[in-house]
Parts: sequence; structure tokens; C-alpha cells
Amino acid sequence: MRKSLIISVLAVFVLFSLSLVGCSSKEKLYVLNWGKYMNPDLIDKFETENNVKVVYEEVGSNEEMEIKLKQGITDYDIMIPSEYMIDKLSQEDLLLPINYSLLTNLEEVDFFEDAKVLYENEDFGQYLIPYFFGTVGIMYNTSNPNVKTALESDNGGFCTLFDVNNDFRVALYDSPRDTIGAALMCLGYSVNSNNDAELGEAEDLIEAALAKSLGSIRFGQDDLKGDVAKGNLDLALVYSGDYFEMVFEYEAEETDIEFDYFAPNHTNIWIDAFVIPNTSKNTDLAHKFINFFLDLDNAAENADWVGYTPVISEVYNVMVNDYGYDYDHYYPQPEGSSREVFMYLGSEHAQKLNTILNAVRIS
Amino acid sequence: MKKNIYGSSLQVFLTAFTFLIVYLPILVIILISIHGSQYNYDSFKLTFKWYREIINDQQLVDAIIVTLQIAVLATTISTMLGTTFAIGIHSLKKKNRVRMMVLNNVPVVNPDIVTGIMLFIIFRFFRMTFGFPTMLLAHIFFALPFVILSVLPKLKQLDSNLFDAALDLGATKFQAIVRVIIPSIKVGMIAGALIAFTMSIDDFIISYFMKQGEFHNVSTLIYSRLAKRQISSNVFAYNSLVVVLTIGMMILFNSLNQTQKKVRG
Amino acid sequence: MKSLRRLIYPYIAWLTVLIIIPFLFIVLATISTFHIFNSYTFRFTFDSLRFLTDPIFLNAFKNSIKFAGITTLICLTVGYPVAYFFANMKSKNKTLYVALLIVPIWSNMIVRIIAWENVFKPVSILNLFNLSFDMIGSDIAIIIAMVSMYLPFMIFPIYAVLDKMDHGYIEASRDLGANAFQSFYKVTLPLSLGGIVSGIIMTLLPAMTAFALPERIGGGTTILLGNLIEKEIFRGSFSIAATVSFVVMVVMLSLFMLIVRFDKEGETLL
Amino acid sequence: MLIYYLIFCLEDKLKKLIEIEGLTKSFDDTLVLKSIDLYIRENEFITLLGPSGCGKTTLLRILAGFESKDSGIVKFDGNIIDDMPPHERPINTVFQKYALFPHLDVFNNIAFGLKLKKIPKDEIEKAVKDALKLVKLEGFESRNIKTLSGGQQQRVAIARAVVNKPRLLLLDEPLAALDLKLRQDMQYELKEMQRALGITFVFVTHDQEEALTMSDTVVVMNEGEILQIGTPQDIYNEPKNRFIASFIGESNIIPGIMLKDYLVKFEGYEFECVDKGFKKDAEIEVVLRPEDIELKPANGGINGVVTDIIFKGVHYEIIVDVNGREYIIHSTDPQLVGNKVSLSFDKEDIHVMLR
Repeated sequence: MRKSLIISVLAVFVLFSLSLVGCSSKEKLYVLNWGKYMNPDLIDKFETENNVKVVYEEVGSNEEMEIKLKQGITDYDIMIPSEYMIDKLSQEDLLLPINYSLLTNLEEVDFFEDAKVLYENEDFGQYLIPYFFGTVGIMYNTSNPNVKTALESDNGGFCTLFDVNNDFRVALYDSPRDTIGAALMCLGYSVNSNNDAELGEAEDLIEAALAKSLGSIRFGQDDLKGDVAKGNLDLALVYSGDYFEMVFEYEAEETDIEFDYFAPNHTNIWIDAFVIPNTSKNTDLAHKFINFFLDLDNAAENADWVGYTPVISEVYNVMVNDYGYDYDHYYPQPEGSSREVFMYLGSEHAQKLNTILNAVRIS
Repeated sequence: MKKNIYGSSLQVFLTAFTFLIVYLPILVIILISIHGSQYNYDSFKLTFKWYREIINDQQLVDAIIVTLQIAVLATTISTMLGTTFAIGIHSLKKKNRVRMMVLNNVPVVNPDIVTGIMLFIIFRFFRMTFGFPTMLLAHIFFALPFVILSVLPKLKQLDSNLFDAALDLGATKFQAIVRVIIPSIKVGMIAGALIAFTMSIDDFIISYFMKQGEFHNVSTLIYSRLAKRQISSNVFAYNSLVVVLTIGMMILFNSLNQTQKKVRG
Repeated sequence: MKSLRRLIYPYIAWLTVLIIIPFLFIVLATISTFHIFNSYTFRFTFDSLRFLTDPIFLNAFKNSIKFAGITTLICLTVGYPVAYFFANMKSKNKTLYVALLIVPIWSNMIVRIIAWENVFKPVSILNLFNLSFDMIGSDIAIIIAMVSMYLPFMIFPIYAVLDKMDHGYIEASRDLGANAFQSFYKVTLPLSLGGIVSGIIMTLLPAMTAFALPERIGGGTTILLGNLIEKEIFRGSFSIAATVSFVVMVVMLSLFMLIVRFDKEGETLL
Repeated sequence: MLIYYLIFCLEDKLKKLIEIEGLTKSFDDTLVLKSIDLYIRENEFITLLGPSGCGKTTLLRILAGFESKDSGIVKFDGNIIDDMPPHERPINTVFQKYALFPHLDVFNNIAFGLKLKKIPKDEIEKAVKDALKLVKLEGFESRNIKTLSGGQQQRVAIARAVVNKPRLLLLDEPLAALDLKLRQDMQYELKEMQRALGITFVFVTHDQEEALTMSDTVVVMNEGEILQIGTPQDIYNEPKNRFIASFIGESNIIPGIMLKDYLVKFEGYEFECVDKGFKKDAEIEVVLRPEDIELKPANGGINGVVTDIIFKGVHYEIIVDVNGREYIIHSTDPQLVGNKVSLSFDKEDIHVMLR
């Protein structure tokens, strides 16, 4: 009797161990990306051209991307994180250098200045190929004219988010880097500040804002843009591309647009880029994938679908000239503005920011 | 006996409250699914375009198929296994049976998130590929105890000699179970299967820990979309469809039952 | 049927692999550096237990108790009379009415949560009726949504017990001189305790560990134990997630002991 | 030559179908069968009689193969059948609550065993028809089990067992659930059926009347032991001990002394009797059946006073007090309470057993 019990336990073990064998014969490319950040038609096209299967997974934040990679449940071939995460991953030796000889389309394209900064970075430039770039800014609902006035006032910009004297319904980003970054920029410090006094000031600013008696303040993710557009929020911290995405959606449904995007003079530029993590089992195919999106036609089609600013200047020109895009509206680097790029400042810094955001939330 | 009027009117009020609070989200879902605009609520515009939009949303269609596949497979397997295990548990002596049932009921009481983590840990430990197989195993796991719980009372009601009678008449143990015990506990098995199906279709939390990559069931798909954008109205349309179908089926079964009772007198 | 005992061995094996071993892993992860993703180093440490005194955990624990407690209390106060009402109903459609409470469960939970989220936002489908609420992030909104989600789970076990109860008990107590209130208080209520305990467990535990609901309705500012677990396991420390899970399991097991006292074979759990 | 032939025939006719030696069985440290020795002859109607919990049902279940034994030998037709699973044994059982399959109709219940043996359809139909005829339920084929009365269910259960033509039919208190009238009818019918079919019946009951009415052989059991095996007459008239005497029928049991063979002394008097073989002056008990005692007007001998009289239909039950001991007497003649009477009985009616 005991014996048959032990055999049963063993049988269940064996059953589980056996079930890990996958099935599909097609070559697979595992891609980890943000939501709505790549034209699915192009993925289909890539699949047919190369007779492979692209397994495409979406995440909501850079940190989630990092955890997914480290969990090792899936061996990703391609990821598209932001600059500071690339910095971090490269410091942790989790990325493979790009083999430029496999990227035949690279010669055909020129990157924008800001993207070049990243691409030519001594520390981690060899691991990435830029994808899109943009600013962090504020999306606001135009039905309340006071919001626009407040944003454009001397004391406006990012400070409007934290102003306890207005009755706006505000939303911040559920990400330490962005929200604390906005607070730092409001206070006139660098987004890359690692100064405890400065960070303390930022913490106080957010904490005070959360306790405000007028209006309301909450945290959210990429879904905040929808609420601003609808009028459930007066203003929210967003990425520049969010605005265009909403514009497209509203135009498709022929609904009146009552929202706009505001990029403060001092803000940070984000750049997302292709990287090949060291979990990749199929680096050749991963390079083919990157090369595919460096093709001018593909890149244009993709940029049109995604709505963010393309890093390739040829594509930018095509978008503005042929597709009729009004990029002036949120061109990341207009004359006379001050822009910063997030840097990775070590896990201690990341932990510090995390603690600050958690602390203000429970206070 | 005098009827306590206050008592019963309070009960009616609370029952009405219950239906209101439980059905309010359902009504909102249905309303959204037939309203023409996803952004503008100034005036009502009746439309059924969101219902057509269900099939244009390939991701959603895939997720619906996955949900149904998992639900059907998990229901079938857990009903078969659960019945077998219930028969085994029933044959135990009282003390061991109680011990076994305590173990059986742990997953029933365990919060889904902890069950999810436990399964996540063990599947990870075995280096299993997350996706269809793990989600199926997980659904079988949480459905099994419910099947056992609904089959066991039916077994207790059986004449204790039924199994022996079948053996006596020349049936092997297997034949006795298949030809005598199972037909006699059919009702419990159907109830168990229904619970298993409902739970599988509705599950979000445990599935959330079992998914991987683009592999989604409806719940995890919607949740993953939530963080990124507004949920488009075709999801509400799909959900309304499920609710309307369920209510329809229930009323149909109920009236069938009524007529059957009448015929039998 | 004694020879059929062998049929449970696979089940014992299954439960061992899927409950007992993972439970041991969780315990191990709380008291050591054990990690399912990379178990390179192993030593005993109580670092993650220190998290139990962290303000973040205490806040989440307090919130969980508060919201789950209030929700359970409301569900019990509303659910018991409703279950009693259904159990004593004489309609031939009785089962249909009870079954109608299951229908919303068939509708996807996440979609129902989004529906509530919509209701609590100023610009929502309710504007069609000139109604508008601005309640996202408020405690009341979370509690209303929780009651809506978990009320049926309180009603079903109590209904099951009351429905099966022999009406003769009540008649006997009336016969022996109890008035309506006394016979309810002294006979019906004690006899339905098993159902009440099951109902409380089926409401309290899921409410304590919910994460999608507080995240959506709470506007990102209310954190429950569920949010903590979900956040830590996917975006943070496995050992902290395990520690919080362990706390939840301790609460679960102590409540479970209560069930076992009333109902050894868990018949009221269905 | 002829004698040899007769012995041969007799041997054949009375061949032992079941042989049990030293059979022991316990559940959870409780011994329920204590070294049972028993044989059952072909074509015999044997009854296991005893109070509930005496082990008779366990013995039956071991024969059927539902329980395993702890030790001892069980032979069927001369072969040990320990490893033979129930479905291979040519033995069928009629269960206490019939255990009819609720999801099958009468026909399919009866045909159940035959279908498993893959017997051709027309043969099954014929066999079921015959079986129904045997139990007098012709035309009940398509009836739902739940619509049958207790007696009808009983008959279906019997038909379901005998249709398989078992060598041995086990009946586990099959009449317990029936009302009195039906029970008496069924007793008669069962006996008839056994004769007609020529199958060995092992009948388990706690009802002594049933046992005495139907059986060829009665096996009295108590607390896992066999107390006495014999014909109904033997058991009734010559109970081996007090337990059997009081379990089987009502009796007056009086302590006494066996003075010598054929002479017993009790209630202060010496009586001639037909018993012998006891030790001189052995302490014994005397069994006097109530119907064997006659009441006469008081004279010498055992005298007493009538204290109670109850009308029982066929007879009166009269209680007589003799020096503080109560005697039960069955008589067709009434007595008045307070009458002084004398007890009288024949020497054949005195049954002596060891104390």
C-alpha cells in the first residue's frame, strides 16, 4: 500500500517533468515590448517572409520587462526597453552586443541627434539600435480653460501636477522614475539627481500633493490618457506618444477632441531601443528582425501605426512630408528647451526612488 | 400563526438590494455594449457594431477560444478524475475520509492568489513551459476539489451494496464503476462539471500566474489591456453575450423542468 | 467498496506535489535565501520576515483587514436574511431565482470590475441618465464593488444549509414555547453556523487578497495584501511575495480550522 | 454391490459444496469471526442465524468475495478460492436492501450479469423472461425500479441473482424490509424456488421463525462463533445452551441437577427424562417450551398461581408464578388470574442442557 503511494507521487513528478516539452516545429522569435508599440501587420509580414513565428508579449513598464527577463520563463530574443534600463541591463551583463554586419539596412539610415547620443554611448551603445523617442509631458483636458492657463503660467509645467492650490483632478505615473522625475524637474533639479536633499524635497512635494483637499490625485499606467481625453481627469503625466494615440482613436470614432499635450521647457527625453538579451537562442533571427524595422518603408509604416516620433530622420521627413504629420506639436527638441536623458544610477538609487514612492502612497 | 410583516418586508428589501448591487455592473456592461460611442455619453446611440467587432479582434477571438478550450478540457478531465477520487475517498473509513477531505478542501478555501503562487512555484520548479499546459493543469487543480465535493454526497446516498451487487453479477471493478456507480451519481457529476466550467470560465487570478507571452485567456487579456488603454466596447459585447446566453439557458432549463414535473404529475 | 481505496493514491500524490511541496517552498522562502528563479546560494535568513514590520506591509495588512472586514460584515448582514428569504420561499421557481445570482459570476470578473470603475468615474455611461459620480480612490467605492463581487458567495453556503434544514426543528421549538425570535435565535441560527462560517471564509479571504479590484477602483493609492503579493512576485522580490503569502496562508488555515469544527467534510463549501 | 451404489449416490447427492476450516476475520482489532468450521452441502438450504453483529454477514461476504479473510481455508467445490475475485465466483447474492441499480429498469437490472457475459440478445431476453416468471413478475420488464413496491423489488433482486444460474445463492436478510404478511409469503416462495432451481441457498437472518420455517440446516452464531449446527427440529428441541434456547422461541429455563441418566431434579421434584450422558449430579438447566406445559388444577408437583393472562389470537399466554419464578405457558384454555394451578408435562418435553 505504501509502495503504491510512493509510485503515485513519483508518477505525478514524472508527468510534470515530461510536460515541459514544447511542440510547434516553426522557428520562434520571442519579443518583449510595450503595448501598442509595433504594427501587427509588419509582424505578420516578417513572419511570412522568414517563415517563422513571432511570439509577441506586452508589458507596462521597464521594471516589468526586467523581471520578465530575469524570471527566465521565456527566453526572449528581442526587447525594447528605455535608455536607463538598457544602461542597467548592460551593466549586469544581460545583453548581447549587436553584430552590425548583419544589419544591412543600417547604412541606409541616419539617426536623429538625440538618438545618436545613445547609439554612440561608450558604455552601452554597442548593445542597442534606437526605435522611437519622445518626451515626458502632460496631457490635459481642454474643457476646463484654467488647466491650460495654469500649465503655461510661470509656475506651471510639471509643478501644476503637484500644486495644492488648484482643484484639478490629477494623475501621476505609477513608476518611481517618471513621477519623482517630474517632481525633481518642477523643483528645477536634474531628473538624474541622486542627492538625498533634493530627493527629499521631491518626496515632500508629492506627499503634500497627495494630501491636497481640493480636487483629487491618483496613480495609473498607460491607461491614464483615456481618462484625460474623456474628461475624467484634468491632467496627467504621460509619454508624448500617448497623445497621438488618443487623437487617432478619437478621429476613428469621429468624436470631438477636447485634449492637448503640453511639453514643459525642461523635461526629459526617453529613447526606446532594440536590444538582444543574452537569453536569445536565435540571434541571427533577432538581427533580421531589427534589420527589418530599419528598412525605410517598414519603418514608415510602423511609425504611422505607432504614432511616436521615429528616430530615423529619413522616416521623420517621410512622415511630415508624405503622411502629413504635424510634428512641431511635440517635436522632442525644439530650440531653446532643456532636455535630459535618464541614466541608470545603480540599484541603490532605484531602490531609493521605489521607497519614496511607496512611502508617499501610504502616508 | 401571525406573519411577521416587518421581517419579511426587510427581507424583500434586502433581496432587491442584492439583485441590484450584483446586477448593476451587468447592466452597465450591457449598456456600454449597445452604446455607439466609446468616448461620448451625451446621448444614447443604439448600435450592435461592437458585437460585430468581436470577430475582428483577433487577439480577443484567440483568447475566447483558449478560454473555451481550457474550460471544456478542464471540466472533462476534472470531472472524470474527481469522480474517481471521490469514489476512492468514499471507500475510506470515517477518520481517514475526514483527513482526506480536509486536504481536499484546502484549495477550495485557499485564496486564489496564494494558489496561483503555489502553482507558479511548482511549475517553475519543474521548468515547465508556461502557457496552455500549465493553465490547463491549474484549472484542473482548482476544479477537482469542487467536483469531489459535489459527487461525495451522492455516493453517500447510494445503497452501500450497489458496488458489491455489480461485482456479484459478474462485473469487474472497472465495469462496476462505469456501469453502476457512475450512472447512479450522474447528478452529482453534472453539478460538479457545471461548477468546474463556471470557475474555469470566470477565473482570472490563477490564470494570471499561468500565462506567458501572447498566450491569454479572456480574463488575462482584458487585464493586460487595462494597463495600456481603455477597454474597447467589443469586450463588453462579448461579456453581454455570455450573460444573456446564460440567463436564457437557465430559464429554458427551469421551464423544461417545470413541464417535466407536470407530465409526471 | 474497500478495494477502491487505491483510487485515492494518485490524488494524494497530486495534492502533495501541488499543495504541500509549494507550501514548504513558501515557508522556505520566508526563512531563507531560497529563490525559485535563481537558487545559487542558500542560507537561513530572517530578512524577509523583517518586512512584516515595514510600514508598507502594515499599511497593506491594515487595509486588507479593513476592507475585507467591512465587506464581509455587510455581506453577512445582507446575505443572511436574503438566504433565509430564498430558503423559505414557496415558489416553484425558487431554484431559478437562486441560480440568477450565479449569472453575474459567469460574466467575467475583470469586466465587472471595469464596469464599476466606469460607474465611479465622472464621465461614464451613467451620464445618459444624468448621473455622475466621482468616487475613484474612495473607500466607499471599493467596498461597494467588493460587496457586489462577493455577496453571492456569502449567500450560497447559508442558503444551502437553511434550505436543507428540517422545518420540523422550528415547529418543535415553537411547540415547546419559543416565540419566532427565540426559535430563530436558539434553533435556526446555531444550526446554520456552518454555512455562516463557510460564507465568511468565501468572502473574507478573496476580499483580503483581491488585487485587480483595489488597483482599478482604488485609483492606485489603496494597497491590499493581494496588490503587494502580485507586485512583488512580478516586479520585485520573490521572498517578500512568499512572506506575504505565508501570512495570508496562516490567516486562511486558522479560519479553515473553524470550518473543520463545524463541517468536517466541507459539505457547506459548495 | 447395491449398498456401495447407494452410498455412492448419497455421497454424490450430499457432496460438500463449501468447506470452511478455521476461518478468522477481524476489523480494527475486533475479532468478528473466531475460527469458523463449516461445510455446506450441494442443494442445501442453510441458514446462518444470530443476533446482529454476530459475524454472519461477514461470513457471507467472505463467501461472496467482498471481504478477504485473515486466516483459515475456504474451499468451493474442493478448490481454495481465496484469489478468485467476486465476479468470477459462481456465487450470487441477494442484498439486504436489494441494491437494485436505480438507473436501470427491471429488464436491464436482471440482464446486467448476462450482458457482461456477452450472451446473445435473444438468449438474454428468454432468460430474463423465465426469471421474471419464476418470481411472478411477468410483464414488468420496462418498469422503473423506483416505482416498484418493496416486495416487487425483492423479487427483482432474486431474479437478478438466479438468472445467472449460480451454484450458490447468498441471501443477506432479504426479507427484513418487508411487512409481516409479505414476509411469510416470501418464506414459502423462497423455499419453493430453491427446490425448483436446485441451487444451494445460504440465508442470513436474525429472525428465528424464518430460520426454522425455511431451512434444511440452521447454523446458530453468536459473537463470531458457531454455537450449534442442526436441523430446525434439533435446534428448537435440543438447544445446546441457554443462549440458543432463549434466542430460538420463548422458553422457560429452570436450573436443576442431573441425578443420573434419564433422571433430573428441579423445583424440588425428580422427573424422568430422555436425556443421558451427563456427569452424575451435574448442574444443568432444563428447558420447558411454553406450549409443552399443560395446566391442571392444583395438586401435587409444581404448583403456582396465575398472575397474568394475555390473549394472543391462537392461544393465551399465561404467566404462572411458582415460588417466585415466572413460567410462561401457551394454552388454548383461558385461566382466571389468581387460579391455583399445577404444571404438567411429558418426559419428552424436558430438554436438559449444561449450565
